[in-house]
Amino acid sequence: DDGPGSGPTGSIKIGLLASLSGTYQAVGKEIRAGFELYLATHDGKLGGRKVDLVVADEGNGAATAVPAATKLLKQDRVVALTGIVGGGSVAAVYPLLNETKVPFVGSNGRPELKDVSRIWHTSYLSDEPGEAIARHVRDNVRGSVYAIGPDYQGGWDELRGFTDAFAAAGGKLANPDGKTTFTPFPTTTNFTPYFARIKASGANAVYTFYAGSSAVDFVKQYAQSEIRDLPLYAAGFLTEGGVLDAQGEAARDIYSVLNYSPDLDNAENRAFVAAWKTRNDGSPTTYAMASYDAAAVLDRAIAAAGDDPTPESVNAAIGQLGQIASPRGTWQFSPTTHAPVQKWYLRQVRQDGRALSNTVVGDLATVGG
Amino acid sequence: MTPLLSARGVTVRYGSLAALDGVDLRVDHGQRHALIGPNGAGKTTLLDVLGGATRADGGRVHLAGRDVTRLGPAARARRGIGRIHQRPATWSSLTATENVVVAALPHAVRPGRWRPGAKRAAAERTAGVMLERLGLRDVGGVPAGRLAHGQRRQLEIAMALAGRPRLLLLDEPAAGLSAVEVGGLVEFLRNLPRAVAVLLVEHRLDLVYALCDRVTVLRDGRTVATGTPAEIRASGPVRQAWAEGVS
Amino acid sequence: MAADTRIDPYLVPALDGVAYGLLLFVAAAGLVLCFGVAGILNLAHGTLYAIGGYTAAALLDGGWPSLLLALAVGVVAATAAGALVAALLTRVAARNHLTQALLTFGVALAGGSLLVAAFGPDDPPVRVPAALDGSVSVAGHRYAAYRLVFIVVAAVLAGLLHLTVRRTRAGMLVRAAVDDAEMVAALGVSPAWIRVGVLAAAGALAGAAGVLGAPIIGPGPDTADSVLLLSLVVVVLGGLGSMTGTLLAALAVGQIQTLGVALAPAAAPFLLFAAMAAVLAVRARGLATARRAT
Amino acid sequence: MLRTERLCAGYAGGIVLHEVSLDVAAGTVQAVVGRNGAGKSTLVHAVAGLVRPYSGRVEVGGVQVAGRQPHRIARCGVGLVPQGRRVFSRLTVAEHLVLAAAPWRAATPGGEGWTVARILELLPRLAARLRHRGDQLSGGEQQMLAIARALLGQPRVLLLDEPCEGLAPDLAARVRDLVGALARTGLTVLLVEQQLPYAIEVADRIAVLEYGRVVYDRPADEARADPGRLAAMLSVAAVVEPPAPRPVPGLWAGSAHLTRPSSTGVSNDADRHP
Amino acid sequence: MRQEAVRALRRGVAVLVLAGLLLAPWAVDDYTAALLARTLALGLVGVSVALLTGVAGLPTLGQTAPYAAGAYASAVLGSRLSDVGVVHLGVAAAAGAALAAATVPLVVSARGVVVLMITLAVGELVVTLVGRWRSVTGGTDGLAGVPPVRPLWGLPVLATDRARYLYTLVVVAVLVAAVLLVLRTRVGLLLRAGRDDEARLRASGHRVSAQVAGVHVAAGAVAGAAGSLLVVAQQFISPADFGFDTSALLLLGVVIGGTASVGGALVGAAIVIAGRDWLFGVLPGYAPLVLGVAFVVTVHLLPGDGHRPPAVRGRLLPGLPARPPDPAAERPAPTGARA
Ligand SMILES: Nc1ncnc2c1ncn2[C@@H]1O[C@H](COP(=O)(O)OP(=O)(O)OP(=O)(O)O)[C@@H](O)[C@H]1O
Ligand SMILES: Nc1ncnc2c1ncn2[C@@H]1O[C@H](COP(=O)(O)OP(=O)(O)OP(=O)(O)O)[C@@H](O)[C@H]1O
Ligand SMILES: [Mg+2]
Ligand SMILES: [Mg+2]
Repeated sequence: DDGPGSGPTGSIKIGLLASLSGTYQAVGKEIRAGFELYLATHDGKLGGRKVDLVVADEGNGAATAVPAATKLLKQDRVVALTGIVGGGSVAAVYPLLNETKVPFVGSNGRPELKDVSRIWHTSYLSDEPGEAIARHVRDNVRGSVYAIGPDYQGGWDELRGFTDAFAAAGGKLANPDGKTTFTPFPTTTNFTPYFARIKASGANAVYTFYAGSSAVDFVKQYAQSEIRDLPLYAAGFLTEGGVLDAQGEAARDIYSVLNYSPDLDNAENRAFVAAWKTRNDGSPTTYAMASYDAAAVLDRAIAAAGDDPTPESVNAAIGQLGQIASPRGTWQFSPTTHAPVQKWYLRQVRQDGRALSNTVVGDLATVGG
Repeated sequence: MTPLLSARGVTVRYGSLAALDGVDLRVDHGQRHALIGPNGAGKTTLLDVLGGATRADGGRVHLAGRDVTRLGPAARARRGIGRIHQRPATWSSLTATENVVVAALPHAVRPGRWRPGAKRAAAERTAGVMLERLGLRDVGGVPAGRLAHGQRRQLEIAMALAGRPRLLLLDEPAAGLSAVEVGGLVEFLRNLPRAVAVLLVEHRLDLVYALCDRVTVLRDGRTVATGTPAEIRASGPVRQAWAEGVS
Repeated sequence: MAADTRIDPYLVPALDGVAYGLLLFVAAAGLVLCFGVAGILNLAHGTLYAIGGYTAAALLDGGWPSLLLALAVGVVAATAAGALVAALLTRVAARNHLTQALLTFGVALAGGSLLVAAFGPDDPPVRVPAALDGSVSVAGHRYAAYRLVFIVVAAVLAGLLHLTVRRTRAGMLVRAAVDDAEMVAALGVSPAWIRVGVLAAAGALAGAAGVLGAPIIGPGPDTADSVLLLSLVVVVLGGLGSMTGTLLAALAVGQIQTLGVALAPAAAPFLLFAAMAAVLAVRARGLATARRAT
Repeated sequence: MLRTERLCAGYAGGIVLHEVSLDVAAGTVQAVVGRNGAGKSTLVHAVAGLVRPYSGRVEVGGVQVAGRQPHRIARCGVGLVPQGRRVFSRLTVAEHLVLAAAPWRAATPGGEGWTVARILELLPRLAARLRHRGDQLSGGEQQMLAIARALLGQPRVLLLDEPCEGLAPDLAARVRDLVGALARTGLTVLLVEQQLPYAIEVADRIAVLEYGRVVYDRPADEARADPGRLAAMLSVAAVVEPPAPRPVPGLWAGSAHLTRPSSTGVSNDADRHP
Repeated sequence: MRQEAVRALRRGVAVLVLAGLLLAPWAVDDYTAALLARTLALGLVGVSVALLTGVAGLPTLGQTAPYAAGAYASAVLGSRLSDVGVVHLGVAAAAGAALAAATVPLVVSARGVVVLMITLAVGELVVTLVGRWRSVTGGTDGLAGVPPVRPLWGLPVLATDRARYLYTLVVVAVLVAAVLLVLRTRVGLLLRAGRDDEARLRASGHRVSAQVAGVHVAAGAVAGAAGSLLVVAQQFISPADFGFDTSALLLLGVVIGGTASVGGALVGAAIVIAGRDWLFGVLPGYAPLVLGVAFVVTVHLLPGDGHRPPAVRGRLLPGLPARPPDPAAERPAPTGARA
């Protein structure tokens, strides 16, 4: 029952590293579920070969990610690695990838790297969401915008993407010194003092990026603060996935930018969402979608890698993929950054039946490359 | 001649309570000086002030003519004050021998050229002698925390002596010692070289009279009387002070 | 006028600092009893709080009866969990603070993952009674109503705790057992039962704090850790065992986290720990030079 | 009332008590003397349950209690004044007194119960220190507090481990008188005492411990009649004459008045007590 | 008699472990060798934690600070100076010692749980600083691609997991032996005495503060050297390597190892860290649960040490001051914590 065109079969080992415990476990579990969903809907095979998926726990970051990755790469000797929630973890695993020459198809975190010849991402670069929405904010907000975000690499990148593009589009930041306000991460759980500063700055809107429990705190406190009437724009993770349930009413009307929304109208997405809902509660997130796509990328690359797929041949095959049809719409790898060139959507939190959900209200820009 | 130790106007206040209230004390070189008084008179507090463990609110302490009022306990110990505490204070996880070695270390003279461990070896020799003299040789290897109460008290005396003091502050050394050990202690203190002065706090007057050549009576933080044992015994006011102190 | 605009932006942070500080006090109250007074280092304290928080998330539906129900269930559950910790802390395990740390840290790790397994990895939503779920106007600023309620709750709790620890026989027994458990036994009271009682009471406090504090420090995978750390800081800064000290420490931490951040946002990441280290070091120096009776 | 039978006990390091058998009748005082490290405190601890006996029996009022938890033994009516005081350093004197009162037990057999008022009358020094914490007391004050703590528990059996250590002479005498008086009201007392003359005076029976064994156990009358034997047993050389049992009125009576600070020369008069 | 038997047994176990460690790289795959190397580095930090916590009685949660200082100094400064391992070690130890020396004023008069909290604060501050000093440390994403070192002048660079492991093993063995030797002199005696009763030590004329400062700096140097080993073993460092959870696990590892025993600390810390890393690999998602249960069980299996608990300077819960300090000093000043 081998697929047509595939040679002698054996199983193939793929390593998946994601946070299954710790701060980011919500994301990690989506990533695992997305990948497993692809396998489940494709007979447990990638490129016609039975997949032996080896899962390891990334934990809270680099300190736990490195040993787990070492195990996948050096003990299990996987042909390709996927997953990884934190950008820091990717950076930490990077030397190992170079040493073992295994390709990595990441589905979330993406740090700045010198050499990406073996690194591929189905997610995005951290500065792209901001870049994609900047023009829209500039056009729709009368007055200045206050930029605020968490104080770590991800936050710096996300906010830099926005502020650079926003300034280039002629927008004006409300921050007193013209620079983004960064809040200690993950220590900040109380944003009230920052809201007081935003109020004092006279801003007309706020742009931000938070994820996980910080996002919940930020949104809930925002809704009870004295700046609750200012429009809130954000990178989509602010209201993505489980955090939206926890935020509840407080999240209503928030605008966000993301490369995906479960209500996108295309065939791949309808199939993906339907399959997702039979196996999981709620709607899929961009994390699950990116991981699903990572599986799709590997599927095609392994199929193209010939009779005896080796890490090298799989890596080479990924570079030749071209257009990829995905629940998010069609995209392709940028030849320089090895991250997607893709379309970004503007979403707003609105009532959808009984629950609130992120509803696509418009297309923004195609970014990447 | 400058006295070995002189304290003037020592005052220690705890809130409204004056544990010591302008106490004067003078101990000459080689003197055996006793400090007696009812419970809570301030004897231990005075030893604390002299040893540097407690900083006085007023008054000055001179050791061999030098003002040591502002020095801490370690510095005073290095200048020759040895101390045993009312509650035996030893290092419970160290063996008896090690206790004495540690106490001897700051004062151990290392012989000639530096060799690794020479100082410790010197301290160990001192310790051996001290334990032998106090009859603790058998328990030399027992951790101090496992010694019986009286043994610990004797151990502390050995520790104090290992520090080559010029002045020994003894806070109730005989409390908890059995009759034999008390006998040994008396013998021991009698044979102590005259280079060592002793300030002895004790409730057992028999010991005081047997050992000391001068007695100071303290009550409610004040000195009531100072004199030879004979004078003190003969004194009416002192008797009164004593009796009232307890009723 | 000019002065007004200079002070105005800091008004809400200052008020918030008070409410936040009081929340910290409520969260730390159980640990004050446990570690500050009874000398039992319970690193599972945050987990007990999280139990209360998850109970609130599961039971609260926006009405007052559900608040009472959640409070009752949360307190009972956390008390039971506290008693469980006490059962594990046998005489062997409780022999010193470091073994206590080892054991209770283990309980915290295991309990944390069990909670996540039961309630999922996401932060669950918490619905407070509608009357409190809004903001009120304070000196011309909007401020979350629920946080104001905390001022009352914390004041009552502080008073009660102080009375219990200082004035009741139980409180004295607990303090005595820290000094010398054997002598407490010689008075005819079992130190083991004191330990159970203290941990159960601390559990009850943590559970109540978890339910009531859920709208502010909500349940989630991180809650246990952050509550534990903040509580430890507050308890140690408060001088271990003094209720007034702890309350002041909690308020100070609250102000640092709000007013301090508003005044010096650039220093925010360092503010907290730098201040704590400095204060503790200065105070330790003070203690070292304080007199001691030998 | 209090009986030990072939009691063996010790610490992780080894056996300290070897088959110690003592029988203390109700309303009597049993003194235990012996050199330092002989095992006196270990005996007291073994009876109180603070040291778990290896074998043998401990009976309190006919009930075998060896191996029970210390708080259960305490509830059988055993009160303890431990060596080294062991007062609670963070509790005030007043709090000690509140804690020590045993609400579950009726008054001592025979006598009216101990109340805080009675205690403060007996030990007036404590009354002046009610608000002081345990670690702020002088050694003697702590000792008084330890005695008070034990008495307030309304014990039927009282274990006294060197109760007079650190007490000024006349207070020590009062405590000894008290021990005798207590026994007359029916209390059973196990008294560890280093100063042989005192032990002989107050006890009904005297036992000598040596290396953890009872080597002598006779009525005190016999010891009084022949103090030499006992002294020899303890190998007490007559270095120091036994002190007077109590300060006789007029102890320091005399005419010499002392100035302060007087500077009469150093006298080497090693004269003794009358 | 029994003690001698126990001692002989312990010596036998130590020899076996050492032999096992020496032969390990030929018996296991690269993954395990890499894991072992990393673990040994952390075990060395555990030794420095034990030095402070068990031997000197100053429980610490902040040894990750000199560890981080050593690691970054080795990776940034050392790499510029030379590619020789011992140079890196020297630089790292100096950096660790310097950082510890800088924090001596904070620690020297504190005891018990206050030390725990101060060191925790120091650790957190250092991690925060490292995370923000992007130009030097690479920020929160860490420093990747640290060039490999050669152990000594003239030797080849360490290119394989096995070579890196053996280098780590040799360095750890030498340093631990040095620590053990020093502890057998009077230094060890004084440290143990200080743990039991500091006031008595002062009354005997010892300068306790200098002693505390000395051991703090020495422990900093050991942790710094371990930092250099981490760089070699892992070729990557990030602030996450030095977080609070690392400190906590190290402390717990040291407790498991017997607090005051240096060898025990090495083994305990190594077991805990290796156990965690291994569990994350084999039981994804359940590692904390298993680890937690293991801790609970361990406590009950730890050998009891008789009647007296091992002392921590002034106990974790320090005694109250004899006289209540004046209210101004009592008032806690503002501070904060990580959430
Ligand atoms: N830290 C303290 N705080 C408050 N009061 C204290 C403190 N230390 C001692 N005192 C009080 O000071 C007085 C003197 O105490 P001190 O210990 O000097 O007495 P003492 O003469 O040694 O008595 P004893 O013979 O009973 O040992 C006592 O009443 C005691 O309660
Ligand atoms: N905790 C302990 N662990 C081990 N051995 C101990 C312990 N306590 C006491 N010992 C040993 O038990 C023996 C008897 O001690 P114990 O305290 O009963 O003597 P004692 O007769 O009360 O002496 P003292 O008159 O000095 O108080 C001593 O040799 C002592 O070293
Ligand atoms: Mg005294
Ligand atoms: Mg004894």
